[in-house]
Amino acid sequence: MKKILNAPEQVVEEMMLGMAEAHKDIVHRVGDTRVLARNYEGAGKVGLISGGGSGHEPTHAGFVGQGMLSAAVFGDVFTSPTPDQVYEAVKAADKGAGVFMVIKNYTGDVLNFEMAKDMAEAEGIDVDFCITKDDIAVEDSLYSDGQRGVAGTIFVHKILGYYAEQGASLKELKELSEKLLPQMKTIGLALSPAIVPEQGKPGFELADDEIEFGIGIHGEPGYQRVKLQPSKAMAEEIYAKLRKALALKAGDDVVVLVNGMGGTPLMEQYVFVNDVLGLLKTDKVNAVKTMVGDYMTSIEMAGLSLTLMKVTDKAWLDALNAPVKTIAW
Amino acid sequence: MKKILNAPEQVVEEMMLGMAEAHKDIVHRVGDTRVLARNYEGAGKVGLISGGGSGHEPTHAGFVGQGMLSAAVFGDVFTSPTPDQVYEAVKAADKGAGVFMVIKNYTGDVLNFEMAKDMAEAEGIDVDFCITKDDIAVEDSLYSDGQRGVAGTIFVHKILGYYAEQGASLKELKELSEKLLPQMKTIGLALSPAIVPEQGKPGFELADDEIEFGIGIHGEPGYQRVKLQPSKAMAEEIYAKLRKALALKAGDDVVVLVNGMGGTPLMEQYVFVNDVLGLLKTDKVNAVKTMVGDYMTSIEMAGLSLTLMKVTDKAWLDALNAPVKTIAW
Amino acid sequence: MDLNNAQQWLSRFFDYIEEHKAYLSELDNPIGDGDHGHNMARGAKAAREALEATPPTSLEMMFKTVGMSLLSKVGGASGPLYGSVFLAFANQLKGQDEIKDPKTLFASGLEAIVRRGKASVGEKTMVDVWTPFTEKLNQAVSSEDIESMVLATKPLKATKGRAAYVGDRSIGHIDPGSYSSGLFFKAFIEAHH
Amino acid sequence: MDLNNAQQWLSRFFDYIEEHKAYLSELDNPIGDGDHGHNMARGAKAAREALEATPPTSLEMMFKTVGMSLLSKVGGASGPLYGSVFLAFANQLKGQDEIKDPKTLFASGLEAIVRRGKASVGEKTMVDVWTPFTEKLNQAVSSEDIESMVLATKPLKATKGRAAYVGDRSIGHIDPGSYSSGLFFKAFIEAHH
Ligand SMILES: Nc1ncnc2c1ncn2[C@@H]1O[C@H](COP(=O)(O)OP(=O)(O)O)[C@@H](O)[C@H]1O
Ligand SMILES: Nc1ncnc2c1ncn2[C@@H]1O[C@H](COP(=O)(O)OP(=O)(O)O)[C@@H](O)[C@H]1O
Ligand SMILES: [Mg+2]
Ligand SMILES: [Mg+2]
Ligand SMILES: [Mg+2]
Ligand SMILES: [Mg+2]
Repeated sequence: MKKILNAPEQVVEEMMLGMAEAHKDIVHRVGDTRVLARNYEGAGKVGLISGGGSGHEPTHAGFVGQGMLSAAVFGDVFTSPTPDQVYEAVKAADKGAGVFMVIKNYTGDVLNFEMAKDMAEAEGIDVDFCITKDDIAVEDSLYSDGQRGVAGTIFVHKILGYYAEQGASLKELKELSEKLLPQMKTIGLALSPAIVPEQGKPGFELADDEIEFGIGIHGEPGYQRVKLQPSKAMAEEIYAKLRKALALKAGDDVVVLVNGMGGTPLMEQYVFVNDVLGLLKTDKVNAVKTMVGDYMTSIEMAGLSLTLMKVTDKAWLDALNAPVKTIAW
Repeated sequence: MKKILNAPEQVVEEMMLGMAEAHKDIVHRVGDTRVLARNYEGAGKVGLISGGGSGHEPTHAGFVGQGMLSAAVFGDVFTSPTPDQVYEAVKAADKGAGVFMVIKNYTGDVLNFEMAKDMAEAEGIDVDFCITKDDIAVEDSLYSDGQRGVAGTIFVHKILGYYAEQGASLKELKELSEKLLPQMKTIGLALSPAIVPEQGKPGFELADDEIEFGIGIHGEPGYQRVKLQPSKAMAEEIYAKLRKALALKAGDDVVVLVNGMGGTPLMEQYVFVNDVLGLLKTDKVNAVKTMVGDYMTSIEMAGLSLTLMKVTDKAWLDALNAPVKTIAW
Repeated sequence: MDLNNAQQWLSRFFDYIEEHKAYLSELDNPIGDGDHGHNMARGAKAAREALEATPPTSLEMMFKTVGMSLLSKVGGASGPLYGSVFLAFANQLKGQDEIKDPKTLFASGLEAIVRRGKASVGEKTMVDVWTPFTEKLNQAVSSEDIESMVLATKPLKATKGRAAYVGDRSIGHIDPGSYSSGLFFKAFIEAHH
Repeated sequence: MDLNNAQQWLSRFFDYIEEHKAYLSELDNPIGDGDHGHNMARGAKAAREALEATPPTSLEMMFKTVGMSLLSKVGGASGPLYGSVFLAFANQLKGQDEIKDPKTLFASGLEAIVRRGKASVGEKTMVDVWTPFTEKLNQAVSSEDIESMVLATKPLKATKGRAAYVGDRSIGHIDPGSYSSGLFFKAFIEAHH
């Protein structure tokens, strides 16, 4: 394992310290917890928090700040945070109007965030949550556990964050999330695996000429291994599935997110987005906003994901475009 | 070679198309040239351009927009752009007040940009330029060719861009650049090499337990190969050289840039910046602004660089913090 | 089984976890994310330290201390699940200085797991060993019995937890959480007799 | 040497470049960025196409066409350097239908290289072959002479161009631009006699 670090078991702690110190104009660490909270007070507004295992930087802490998340919790690498730490984030985010939690659909995250909710409610803090499941790699799976929360989650952070800043209530955020979540779908692909520092070896293996479609942001297996193929073929494979899942038709407006997994340079991400935007043009689907870059990574995994969000309510686009003060949006 | 692309010789073209289409709210391609120019007109203001070989994304096109660069030229991967293309950028950037070129110190870049200057002046466009040489890996070399322009260059883009937007003249920008350039120093390190698509194989080799200090953004050899060591030791090695070169003392203000080379995840960059900020604290040097992320990459090379800029004029900090409308700042 | 005895049970369990740390994570590799051993070991270490810091004076206190340590240190899916088990045990044993009825005790743990995880039998989770073990508790249970319960998770297809992602490919692998639960049971019967 | 002859010279040079494309890039690897062959080949291809598109009717026109193609297609350091050489040649040969004085011609090329690149003899650049070759031009120059001029760049330490970055480690490697220049000279003497 070749990484820039001091001790594998110290990585999350030191990364947090680095983030807090480097961006002290935007965020601060809450005591000695695993929580980074925004400096912006947001008095009287609903607090919006998220979090999960580390290794997806800039997610989640990169999206903490005015107009987006109130706080983010860091779990160990690829391991969900513990209930007591999530509870710390809830307390930090609570400004009297309750706290809304954005949870990515992993059993561990769901269980730990739910326990934190129990703790918070026992202390009289109103808490509600939504669970993102934008990854459709495991298609029409009968069991909800099959669908993971991945890159689309940052749209939820941004749009809910905008409305929370506008003073939306816990109930309103919950309702909005129910409209929003079904409109975003994602599929990823990997060229090479990530290495969890404490494990020191790759989580999976791929031959030199192999790629895998549908792989998750923790290296969860995807739906198909194929020989390395041109960017355009990869774009077609993924786009076809997303289009079907969103029932896209000519005239629809979509937001496009090409998300780098950590080890794939922008050069490749832009070649890929060029192919994606070409396919959308052919179908007369309008890319009303396009984002390219590393937003929800899998440490140093090489690969990317494509997220399409159908804009069924124009206001969502304004919410996405509204300025924020965060590290990474 | 495992990359997301269609044809190695098409990478730059398709990447440009992808950038222009994805970010059409900010930039546009100039005809069928290798130039991306900002949509913002900036009438009557000095045009600021830069460019060089591709493979350093988001540099340079990511910094084109109001308040920063007027246009950027794309060379082939790791090969400087040709004079005719640089000349196209000059023409696109010229709004009547002349054009200032920020050139990174590589013989190829210098020769090609100088030829473009001759062409432009023949057409009656005033052109001046500065040459960035912030890389001190090749220390106190007698020959200027030894010092390369690397990540510090983005500070030049940002600060000159701010003053150009404020209406500074060609002469004023030149003078400012002469004050600015000596105050920024950079050293990089690499863990693994980049692969130029058209070459299909790594530009250099490093053993599994080896890193190299002082390596350039085209894989130019550095000054020392050592066994993999803790982040803190890497930070100490580089910081000591930068401190000496800038003659830093207690009370000095510096801007810190930890720049990822493309293949190194933010996790490692933040662990590293935590060590750097610790060293600055010990020396009572104030980090008045800290940036962390992939700004000037070397395709998928794993590694990073540390840039320190001594803030000898407080106005520079305001210039750095002024809002811009670009893809990547 | 008194406090003293129960402490032997837990320290035996923690020993087993540390011994099998690597193996548990290995089991988690093909069908999960390869961290179950590390997660459990982190929890065992924390629980041990907590018990040393404030030696428990009652069964309730002991299980509560361990439950809180696991909750705050393990994370993942197994953290809240094992944590809830121990908190349920603490509840069950309020004011008692002996474990008189193991079956009811383990039933309360199983009930907690199901309340949290919403898994039913056959979904390839620890529920698939907790259920048969609890049922069999009115008679003597041998470590062979436990091993076969754990092995019985091998042919199952996972529909809960991370293993659900691999779908059919989860078939043919032992469920790591069931294996660690097996160690918990094994430590119990050994401490018991 | 008339237009016809000069065209043979250049197409021979372009042939050599394509044949040695891989080798030139290899030479560029240890002391540069491994692209000299690719750069030159790209230029040769472009120049050929330009010459076919508009067949030159004069030496001036031919060298100008080639110079512009190299300038717009090669990039790197060698692009403007070779480009300037051909533009200088075009200048020299204005209105002439024959190359009467090769020495003056190559001197004008060398002069252009130095004006652009500001390198002096001994800095391990193409200047180190252009200088001796031009000097020797009043007598007959053999391909052996040229080879030894190219080889003579091997012991030099680079202080200009990319090779300067490796400092002492540039010693012991042939300079790629000098090698490609050697091919240019070789093609000349072969087309000449
Ligand atoms: N919904 C659930 N109900 C019961 N047990 C579960 C559930 N989901 C997962 N588990 C158990 O948790 C184990 C995995 O734990 P662990 O690897 O530590 O957490 P994670 O899966 O978050 O990495 C599985 O082997 C399974 O026995
Ligand atoms: N300042 C200079 N003067 C003359 N020739 C030079 C100079 N710098 C570089 N060269 C020549 O250019 C060659 C390298 O060309 P090339 O590899 O195509 O460009 P780059 O170095 O930009 O990749 C060197 O071998 C050297 O002969
Ligand atoms: Mg896990
Ligand atoms: Mg080059
Ligand atoms: Mg696991
Ligand atoms: Mg070269």
